[in-house]
Amino acid sequence: MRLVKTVKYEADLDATFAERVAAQPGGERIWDCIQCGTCSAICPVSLYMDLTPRRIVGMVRAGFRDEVLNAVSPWICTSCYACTVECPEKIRITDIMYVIKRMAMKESGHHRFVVPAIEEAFVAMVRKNGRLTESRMGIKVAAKSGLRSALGMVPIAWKLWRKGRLRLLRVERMQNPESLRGVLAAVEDRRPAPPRTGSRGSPAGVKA
Amino acid sequence: MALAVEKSEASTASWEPRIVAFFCNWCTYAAADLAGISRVKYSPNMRMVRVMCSGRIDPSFVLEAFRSGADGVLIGGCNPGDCHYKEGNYKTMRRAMLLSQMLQDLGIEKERFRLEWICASCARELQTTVNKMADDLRRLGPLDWKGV
Amino acid sequence: MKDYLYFPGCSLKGAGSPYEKSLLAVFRALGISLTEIPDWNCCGATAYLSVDADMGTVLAARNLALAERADGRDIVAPCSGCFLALSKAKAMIAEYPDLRAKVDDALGRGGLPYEGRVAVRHPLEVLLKDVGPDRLRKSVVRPLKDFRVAPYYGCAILRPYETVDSAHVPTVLEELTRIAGATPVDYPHKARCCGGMLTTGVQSVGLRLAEILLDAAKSAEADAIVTTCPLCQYNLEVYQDRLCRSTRKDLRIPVMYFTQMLGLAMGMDERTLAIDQLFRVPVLACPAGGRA
Amino acid sequence: MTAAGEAPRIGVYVCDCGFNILGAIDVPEVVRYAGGLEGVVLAKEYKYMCSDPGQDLIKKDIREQRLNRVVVASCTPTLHERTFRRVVSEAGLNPFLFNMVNVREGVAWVTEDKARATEKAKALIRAGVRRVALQEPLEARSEPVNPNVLVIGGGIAGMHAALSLANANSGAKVHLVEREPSIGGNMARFDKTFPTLDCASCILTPKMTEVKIHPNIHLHSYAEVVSVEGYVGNFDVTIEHKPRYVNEDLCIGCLKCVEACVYRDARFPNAFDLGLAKRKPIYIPFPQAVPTKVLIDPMDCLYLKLGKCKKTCVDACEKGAIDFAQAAVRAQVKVGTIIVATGFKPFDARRKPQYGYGTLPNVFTALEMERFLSPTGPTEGVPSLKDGSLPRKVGIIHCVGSRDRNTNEYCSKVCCMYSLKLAHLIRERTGAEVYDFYIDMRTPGKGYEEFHEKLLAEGLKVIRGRVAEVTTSALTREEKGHLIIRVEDTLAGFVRRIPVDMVVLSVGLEPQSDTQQLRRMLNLSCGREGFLQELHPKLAPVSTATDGIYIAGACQGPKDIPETVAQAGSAAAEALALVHRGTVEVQPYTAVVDEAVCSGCQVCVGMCPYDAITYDADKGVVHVLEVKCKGCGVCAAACPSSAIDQKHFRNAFVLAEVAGVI
Repeated sequence: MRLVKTVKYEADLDATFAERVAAQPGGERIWDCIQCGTCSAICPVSLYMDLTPRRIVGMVRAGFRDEVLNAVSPWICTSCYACTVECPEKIRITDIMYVIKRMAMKESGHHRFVVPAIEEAFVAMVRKNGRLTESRMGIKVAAKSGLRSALGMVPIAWKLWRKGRLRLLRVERMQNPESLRGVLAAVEDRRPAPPRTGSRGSPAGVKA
Repeated sequence: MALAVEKSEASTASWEPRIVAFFCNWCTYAAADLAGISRVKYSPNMRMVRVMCSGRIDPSFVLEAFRSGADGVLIGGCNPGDCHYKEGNYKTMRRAMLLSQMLQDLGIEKERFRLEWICASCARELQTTVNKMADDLRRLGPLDWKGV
Repeated sequence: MKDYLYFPGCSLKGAGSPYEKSLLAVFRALGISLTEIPDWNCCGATAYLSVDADMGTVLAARNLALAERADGRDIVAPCSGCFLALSKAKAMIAEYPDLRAKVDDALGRGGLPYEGRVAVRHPLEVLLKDVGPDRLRKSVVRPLKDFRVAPYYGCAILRPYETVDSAHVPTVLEELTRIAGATPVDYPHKARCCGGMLTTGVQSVGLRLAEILLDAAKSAEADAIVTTCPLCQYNLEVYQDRLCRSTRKDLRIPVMYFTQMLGLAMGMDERTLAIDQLFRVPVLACPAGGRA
Repeated sequence: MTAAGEAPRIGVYVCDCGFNILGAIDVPEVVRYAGGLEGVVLAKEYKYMCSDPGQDLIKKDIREQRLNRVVVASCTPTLHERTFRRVVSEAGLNPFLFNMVNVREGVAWVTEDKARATEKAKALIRAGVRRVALQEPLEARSEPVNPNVLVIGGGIAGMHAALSLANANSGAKVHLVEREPSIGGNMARFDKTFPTLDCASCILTPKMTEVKIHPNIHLHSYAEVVSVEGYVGNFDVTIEHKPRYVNEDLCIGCLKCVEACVYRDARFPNAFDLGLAKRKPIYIPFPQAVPTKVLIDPMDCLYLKLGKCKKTCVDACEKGAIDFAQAAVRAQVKVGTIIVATGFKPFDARRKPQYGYGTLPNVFTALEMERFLSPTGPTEGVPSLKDGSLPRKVGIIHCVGSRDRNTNEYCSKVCCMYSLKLAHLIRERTGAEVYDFYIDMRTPGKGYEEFHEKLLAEGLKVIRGRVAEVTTSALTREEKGHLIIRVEDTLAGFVRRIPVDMVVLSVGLEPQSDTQQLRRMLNLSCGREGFLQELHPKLAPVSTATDGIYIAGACQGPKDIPETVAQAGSAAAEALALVHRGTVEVQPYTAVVDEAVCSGCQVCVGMCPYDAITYDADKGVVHVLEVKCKGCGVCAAACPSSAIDQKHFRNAFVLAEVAGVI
């Protein structure tokens, strides 16, 4: 059998990681965590996570940057806020998941995974039209999500179309998306490196 | 002599507001003690003067404080109904209202004179009150008032 | 009657169109006018926060600012996703001064001042708090007798802000159901996530959550699930056939919007309420309704 | 004795307080500065001024350097003013020619920046020096102490305090007031006590009886303190006795009346059993109740409610003790000291709906479980499910309403231990498998950790994780029909769903709901979490800011029986010390009138809350009755001609201090 070494040397940890997370809105309270596991237990999807929310917070505090940024957990988070409401220390775990997602997108090669791709496709479309067109989003997503699941969507798309809930030709658009683009550009001007966007689409087009 | 030296030292340093605080022995002074015991840090601009009851505070104390160079005066007493001497703080309340009006007539902004009910376990409240007042005064700048 | 600004959001222009149709119909009938916010943009949803928090917030804030400019009336945001995105932006801007600065700066460019004056409301609140149970009861001409309803709240209108109702023991949907003359059934998970966020990305997980919910509603012998969110409605409705096959359980149950339920009770026909656009049309005991 | 007249020779002593002050303030610099202040003949620094060498240093200087004024800059006066006043008087100086400057709580501990702290310390000392230069000798007054003691609350704390006081035979009479019909408090509800598992009633019942029969204790049961006036040494207390509708002096507790009641069977929830057991309208709370006197609940009794009933109870009572005409009566008692032992209130589990208390069957609170486990309880010691069967699996959830910013942030301290106790008893009585869900297992205390290990050895299943919810929604076959506990097993790192038959919620301890009224009545203060505040967390744990009033037990904060009893003992000792001394020293901060200046306008007369000021018509001036004056100084502030001044807080003194701090 293969033996796995589970020691972690201080040199392998990122001492600044916790501060960086704590510095983001919603991240402040990580220091209050008492590792009680309420977040993990109330989470509807924690049983599918590689690191439970409690471990995420614990590992963020300890500086396990690589493990956390490469974890699947944040991408499984449905942002239902159950953890945030239940946490006895009022830690905004959902917000922390967002912080980690953003860092992962910038700092880790997480794009093997489909969810971030969908998120970016979404963002790209909104930047372009100011609004989301579900049909188009759906096609992008389907294209990315592999043939099987794409085929799986066909009957549903067909039914939606028959029910008049899927209008393939119509594109949702603001009267002048430029006004929005200007505003978003202004945000970028305020900071050195613009965030990476660009579409790597995949499954069904429903906005959350 | 020594005193004069001290003054000049203070004035040459970057300006900091001076707050004279009259605290009643039972609630607000106790809150200050609690702040100490629980290491609740607050702006050192505030200097405490202890009296047994906020009701002891003669308006002339406040005027004298301003005249001799205070930029702000803070009075701390027990919450209404909690006075150690039955109703001393109600008398303080009435006096403070008149005094505050009078001070404004004399051209002293109302932010410079505050009456706060701070209970014996209200260390945090004390901290926020003092820090806020210090900030307000920094914004208002020095008070140069020669008295009536 | 009080008037409101209206933020439809993208979903209600797409698969969620039955929600918009029924909402507008019901509000019209109650004499409430909804004015669409001029040139509104996507609320940013959860996706934007995952990519770029500042932009996500600015995106939502732009709509709030537009509303202020329009006349500062309350915004009605029917889509749970939009409701939360807008509420959250408002809360975060109020809490974090530097975020506020970014927003002011960005919107300032477009000559859009933001003050944080407007309230973000969910139609449920408007119906039960502003219109009030009494007026609603009066408007009910066809009580949905013997119609068993499984109220489903979803997440966003309860958590994290609890503005619409208590996160632990919500009751507004039950109240509305009773007002409509129908019977709310009690079942677990009525405020548990439906998995809709995941049926796109991690389908297996999303479908499992949907399955648990449908199962619970079915075993509570509900005739329909009543939802408040286009994503939940979509997620609970469109995958039913697939789930029946994969789980060998009968999970077929109509999933409708609370506005459609109320509309029916108010005697509107199924076309007006776009009930014919649902995959499964609820079967009402009371004949007057007819069926699509 | 130093006359106030002569030129001040002031000694200033700055205390390092180890590193407490030294670390935050440049003490040598402060000393140097103080040395240069007007009237100061010497300024010294010392490690610990309150220590014997520190005290001797002051005495020596007073004698050798002929100091006539002393300033000590150290901690807060509430801590050591008394100490240093004693020191200077031992050196022949009037204690009121001493002034204490607070540079620890007032500066060192609350200031970030050392330079600014030093500057502030200088200013405070400057003010202190200017003030002390003006201070004048005073004689402390003393007032007699009424030997009687009032104890509020008849739980284990109140009973123990009352007995300690009574056994001293100091001539003190103890008035023990209990609002419930019986004394005993919550402890009377318990079956066993941790860690020794000795039977609660075996150790409690004798104490209860002793309280009842003790010649020095006057027990006021089913009564409440409605008002307290006065000051240390002589409080006037009003006690209201609620009507039992049964004459306590006649009733012998034979319970014939209860049998005879027209209600054949008990159908009203019994408060003592938390409503789990039923009683009749006429009842005693529990068999060992003290006093063993029946009472009638006017809400349930037909006659008291509707005015018509066969009144079979009256016929059944040979003593003719039943008295429907009884009404609330008020009694006045005079005491010199008061001990508050009002205990706690268990957290209301309904505030955590996710645990299903009140909505799901077979979810109980720990206190309810105590009753189930009690041989005299509703299930005679064997906890059973609603359907009467025995539970096979029981889950005990720790920290319900504790360590939770949504309810109470603090740790309730006793829950871990009582949960372990309950676990042991439940396994013993039902043979059920018991799971304990905890965040941290807190078992500090003599024999506590040993008890914890004993439970582990017995096979208790412990899971480290805070339970998220208790639900009935089953996902697997074995979950069907059970309560499912959702928790993360944080040690395994897995989320688990554990089906059980019964859930016990280890609810935390909260302040009694009427603590605020009590606080007001007695002029006490409460901590942030609402428990009564002690004078000092370490050095005066049972004293309060109000002299002569002491606190004991859970009213001061969550604590277990041993700690409660220990506190009760020390509160009793504190009270006895006052009783024994017989007098209390009262600060002579009274008001004085300068008759030459007094215009006789009598503004002050109306101001005084103690009617201590009278108008002398023929002289046209006011007089202050020193004995009545409590020294608040309100009159001095009010006097338009500043004819009234307050001793030790004279206008001149305060103004000198003001000029000094600036």
